[in-house]
Amino acid sequence: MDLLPQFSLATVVLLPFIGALLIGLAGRSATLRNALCWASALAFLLAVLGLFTGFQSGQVADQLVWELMPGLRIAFSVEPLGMLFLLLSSGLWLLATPYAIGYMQKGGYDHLNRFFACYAIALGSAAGIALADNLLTMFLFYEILSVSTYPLVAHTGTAKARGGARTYLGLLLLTSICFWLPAMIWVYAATGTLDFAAGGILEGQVSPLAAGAMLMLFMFGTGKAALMPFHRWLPAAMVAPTPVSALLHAVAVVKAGVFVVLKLAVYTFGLDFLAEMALSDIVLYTAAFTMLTASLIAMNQDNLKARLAYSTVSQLSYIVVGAMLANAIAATGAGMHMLMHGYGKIPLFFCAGAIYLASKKTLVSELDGLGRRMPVTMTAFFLGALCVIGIPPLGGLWSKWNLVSGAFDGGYGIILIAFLISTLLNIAYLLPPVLRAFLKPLPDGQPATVKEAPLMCVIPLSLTALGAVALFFLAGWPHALVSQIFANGG
Amino acid sequence: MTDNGILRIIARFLIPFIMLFGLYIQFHGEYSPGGGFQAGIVVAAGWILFALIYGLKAGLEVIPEKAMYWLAAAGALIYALTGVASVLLGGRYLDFYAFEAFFNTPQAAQQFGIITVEFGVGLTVATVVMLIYTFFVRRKSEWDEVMRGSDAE
Amino acid sequence: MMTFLSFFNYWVVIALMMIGFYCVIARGNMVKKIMGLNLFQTSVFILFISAGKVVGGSTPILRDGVEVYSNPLPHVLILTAIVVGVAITALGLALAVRIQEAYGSIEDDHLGDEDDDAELARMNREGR
Amino acid sequence: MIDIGLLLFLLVVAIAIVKVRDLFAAAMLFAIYSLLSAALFAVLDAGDVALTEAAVGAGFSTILVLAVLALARRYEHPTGGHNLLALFVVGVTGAALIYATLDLPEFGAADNPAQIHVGPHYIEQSYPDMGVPNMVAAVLASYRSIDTMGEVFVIFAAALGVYALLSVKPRRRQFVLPRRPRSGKARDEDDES
Amino acid sequence: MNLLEWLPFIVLIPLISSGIVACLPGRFWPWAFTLLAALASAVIAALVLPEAMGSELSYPFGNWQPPIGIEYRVDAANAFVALLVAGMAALALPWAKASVDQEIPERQGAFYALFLMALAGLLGITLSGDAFNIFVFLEISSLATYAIIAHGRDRRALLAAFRYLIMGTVGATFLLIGIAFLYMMTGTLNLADMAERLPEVSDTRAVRAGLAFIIVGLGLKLALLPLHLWLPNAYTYAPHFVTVFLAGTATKVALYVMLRFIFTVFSPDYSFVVLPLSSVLMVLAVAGMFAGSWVAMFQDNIKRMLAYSSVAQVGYMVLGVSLVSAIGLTAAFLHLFNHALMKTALFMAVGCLAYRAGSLKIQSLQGCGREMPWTMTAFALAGLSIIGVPTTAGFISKWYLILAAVEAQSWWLVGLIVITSMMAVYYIWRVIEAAWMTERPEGATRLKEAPLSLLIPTWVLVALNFYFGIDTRLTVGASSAAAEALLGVPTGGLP
Repeated sequence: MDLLPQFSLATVVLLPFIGALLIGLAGRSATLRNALCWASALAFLLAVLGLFTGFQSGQVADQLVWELMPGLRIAFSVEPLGMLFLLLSSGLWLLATPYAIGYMQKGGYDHLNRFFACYAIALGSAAGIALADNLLTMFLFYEILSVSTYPLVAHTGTAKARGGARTYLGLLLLTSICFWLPAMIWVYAATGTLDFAAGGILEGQVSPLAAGAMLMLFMFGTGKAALMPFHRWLPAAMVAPTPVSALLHAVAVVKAGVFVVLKLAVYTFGLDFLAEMALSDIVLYTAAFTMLTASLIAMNQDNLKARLAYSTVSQLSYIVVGAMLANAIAATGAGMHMLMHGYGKIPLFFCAGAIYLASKKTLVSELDGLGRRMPVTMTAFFLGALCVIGIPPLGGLWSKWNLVSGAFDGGYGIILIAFLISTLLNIAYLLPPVLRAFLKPLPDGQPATVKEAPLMCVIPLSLTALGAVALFFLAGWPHALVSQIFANGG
Repeated sequence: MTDNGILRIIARFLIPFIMLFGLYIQFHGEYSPGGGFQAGIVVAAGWILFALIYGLKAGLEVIPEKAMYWLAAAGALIYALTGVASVLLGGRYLDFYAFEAFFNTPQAAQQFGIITVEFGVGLTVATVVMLIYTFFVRRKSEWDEVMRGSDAE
Repeated sequence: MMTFLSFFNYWVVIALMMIGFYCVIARGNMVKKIMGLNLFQTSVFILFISAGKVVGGSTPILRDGVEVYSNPLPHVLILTAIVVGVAITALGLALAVRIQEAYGSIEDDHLGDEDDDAELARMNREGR
Repeated sequence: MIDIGLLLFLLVVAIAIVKVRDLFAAAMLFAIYSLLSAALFAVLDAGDVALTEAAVGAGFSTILVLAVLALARRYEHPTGGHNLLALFVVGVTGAALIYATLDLPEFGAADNPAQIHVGPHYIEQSYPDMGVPNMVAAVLASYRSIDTMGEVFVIFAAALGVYALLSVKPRRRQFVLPRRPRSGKARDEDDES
Repeated sequence: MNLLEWLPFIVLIPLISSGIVACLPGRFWPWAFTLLAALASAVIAALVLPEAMGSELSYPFGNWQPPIGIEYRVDAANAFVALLVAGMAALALPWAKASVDQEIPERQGAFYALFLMALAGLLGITLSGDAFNIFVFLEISSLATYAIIAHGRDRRALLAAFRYLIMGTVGATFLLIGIAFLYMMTGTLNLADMAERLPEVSDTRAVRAGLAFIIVGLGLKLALLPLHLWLPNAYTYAPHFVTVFLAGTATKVALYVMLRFIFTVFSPDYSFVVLPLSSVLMVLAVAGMFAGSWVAMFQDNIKRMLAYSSVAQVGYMVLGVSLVSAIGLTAAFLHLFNHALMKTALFMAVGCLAYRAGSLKIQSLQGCGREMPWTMTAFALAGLSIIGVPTTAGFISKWYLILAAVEAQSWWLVGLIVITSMMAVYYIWRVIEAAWMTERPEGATRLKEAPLSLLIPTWVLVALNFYFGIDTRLTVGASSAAAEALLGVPTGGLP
């Protein structure tokens, strides 16, 4: 235990930024850059693990970095949800590093310093969101995350990439500035504080109607949670190189979005207050609608990455639904689903990238017979798909289980049905690629030269898929972690 | 116009009187209408008349362009530095009572101040008017030169 | 109460101002614009000076036997304002001269609208 | 009264200035306008102002306009019809002004606010304060000296501005739209300021 | 000597120096002397500001007590604005050297002298407590400004200067008409004296019209829609240094004088209750915010784009005023200060670009981000400030503005503010995308990074944007003190 470094919270957040700076200055040496990427990811993971041990023993102190104005602080603190999010993103960053290096070098991309520096900044901002002690800090890092991922999405610089990136940044900034920011200022005007507190800060300070309006502003303002109709950025962002789609659009960015939703629900509104609010149902049903509609759209996407993107939209809504159900079980399920979906979705994207690298194929309909050529990749894909669907023995089961029982407890029959249908739809759009790859023969006239992608890609994707399996057995600890929030009377 | 003998003769008589009149307005401004500004214009008018009749070149020989420029600045500075002097003597800016030490009565100090700044005004106005006149009128001849030059090209 | 004479005075001055103002905004010729500006300003000066007039008063220069003087303050202000006006006229006309040279016209209709940015920039660069 | 006649005369001249298309004539009319307003100033007891207006308006400004006309077209382009927007703006402004005059103090009354506050102080105190009979000079150069200093700097600024604009040597090629320079040499010379 | 005796020298140092600078030969001395003068002025202004917080200083010129003589009357509001103006000049001048040497190789003495007069005029307007003195200094600064705008290399600079001259003089004449009415009704020109004597006559048509004329006159200088027509061209074609300086200062001073008339000379009760000034200003402000941002989105020339953005930002400030609350006014002052920081930084970055690239069309700047990384990074960071990203100065002013709108329960204003912010995102992002996300067009000349003498001041300004976005004690403190000074009541501990 003592071997792990014990940094202050701000230092943990700062680490990736320092890494980004060094990577940006690395110059033309690819070796140096790669080493720095590894070092930052590793250092970050160690710092997070150190934080985790400190957190478990209750030794981590809140940290005030700066007070802008009275009541407006840049400050950090750690709580279970944030810890979970940190563990998820730091762990997957390390796993994604070899994949990204391999992919970007093999794919012959330029401007890699900028790429990896922005990559690290994005992770750092995710950490900032995870550890934010108040809405302002969260908003700050949320915006840094949006802006820093823009160069990643637009990386190739083609007209298509720029168009996608414009949609991406435009929607994220639009929602955050037009909805989130006014809502935040409203909260400040009403309560004089922006701090997160167990049980929420709004109860008794504003009328339920005003609170409902705030909730709508916040929920639709969190564009990263991809609630319809503000989900368009996620498919648009698929023009990015796959490592970006994998790490950011399966993990860091979207998880930041739903993390914000969860955190707001638990720490700003408070679940009890949320349950009283009539308007929260609107968000709840919008999320349920998003869940189903996105699944339906996903079924009709032939492009593999687009299908995965819509799948993400759908899965994110599970978490929003979990938050809006406003009870402890569902919220726990939502927290766990962040982790489970992360581990389930990242191998899927890794695989999509590996397939593209190895065979230049991007469409589901082209995958026929590929399972025999790329058995490892397709197996990993299968496991990831099962995890996302929620079939044992994969981690996804537990989070969905909690979500469903939360809906049952809350007496939301419609939501229960929606979960059921959605799961069926999950099967319907995630399994066909696997079935095609393994059961159909290679089409005639195709050269049989397709082989597995480079090891740098295959190893990470196998590891993440195995992680998804492992989480089935280890689901106890995330559950215990998230439950802590509600254990002490929250 | 420069060839007109009668004009030359009239001007020769007139210009000194105009100048005298200008000086009168300048230094008699406390007692009758007039002051630095009007005096400046009148003096400049005398010069302009001279330049009209004897040509701008001759006018600029009397007082070169550079001198006008510097005197214009000098006039403004005389005004401003009078104020600074009053501060250095312990008064407020442009408080002419501060000069009382050099004079018998406070009124005399005020009059000294007024005359000094009015002189600054007169100097600046006269030279500025001449300067602006010079530029506007010379522009025409410069322009003609350019047109001729490019025709020859 | 105001008498007719008062109104007449003020209203004619206003009419003068508006003629000048119209000349500024409606005329395209730059020299005419400047003349309009002068008309406008001079009329405002008349308004100011009327404010200082006392009926039966005389020029504010102390003399024996004169009891009532007009208010000297507006006179001072307008002296300054006239100088400001002539400064603006001089600068405006200088600009007009340069515009005449650069465009061959001082009719401010759509001058400069079809200037080619890139071309001008290139020439500036080469001129350096 | 003389100023009724003067005012009407001013009105006529002003309209003529706007109407006349010959700029040379307009300049002459403008000189007349200045002289007339100088006369009006004199009637209104403002001797210093009258002197200045005559010297500046009828003298200096006219010379400058004539100098410009030596370089530019003498006749104004005809403007098509009336400018409705301009008429509207002018109408609104004029209406606002007339609205304001309804409450203005009586012209020339000795008990106007302007005549009973501050003003009398200058009339009464300027001689005791500084022994200068010309109150205008006293106010100009001492009571409100900083204004006058500002005025000097304004005229100095105008001189600097004119100097900066007109000491640049004129160039032939500026007439044409600078699309295609004729020769390399001309191009070099075209660069200015 | 005590500090009060130094007070007028904030204005006098630049003014007197202009006379000297005009006669200095060469390229180095005029600049160096100007820099010294601006620095000295800024230092005095900085010393005066703490003194003026919460108390009024009065400096009578010639020791003639007001209302007989002219006084400079300084409280927190104008001390703040004076410090801003003098400080911006002092910060812009180190940047000026290289840029001016390139654009105006000759007659720099006259140029810098005119610049100093423009500066002194702005400072004089700010500090003066006399209505006519305000007019005189307004004309000094305007006249000098027209002249320095005309120094631009593009021939359209002449047209822009001429049009500005016409509109500016009309505005000044309107101001003069307003002053004439107020003088005729009160018999005084001193603002404080006027404020005392106005209530007796305030219910007259002449006074109402007087205020209206003053506001229209100043609105022209302020570039409040629809009186903004002079601004875009003037900013676009002026020499870059002139734009840098004007963008940060000129409109701000006009706004301050307007506030002085609305709040001090007339009381807010009069201006906003008797006259419908609040709604008029609000409509104009909103229209300005929208129209400015909207047009900025479609500009090809970066400088012109920023100029239209300035029109929009003036709208934000006036919006803060029109809410007639302590927070609103604080927001207006905050934005006045912060906008000066961000626009100066942006125009400096653009000036760096122009120094190398010549053309400022977005199309011709494609891919310049990789060739001039420091310049474009500065531009991007300053752009973030204008968008209002947290930890930038722009965020703080936007925060207060929205807070004021929320406090006034004007939800539609909140909506408008955020929508125009999005428009800012769009126009800033267009440049950033062109700079980094596109390749340099075929055959385009390679651009070198701008020289350090331009980059360092630019980055200082960018750093200030972030500094004042993080440490808000000075700006918020001074702004709320300024708002207090204008409202004449303690604002009761702003949140």
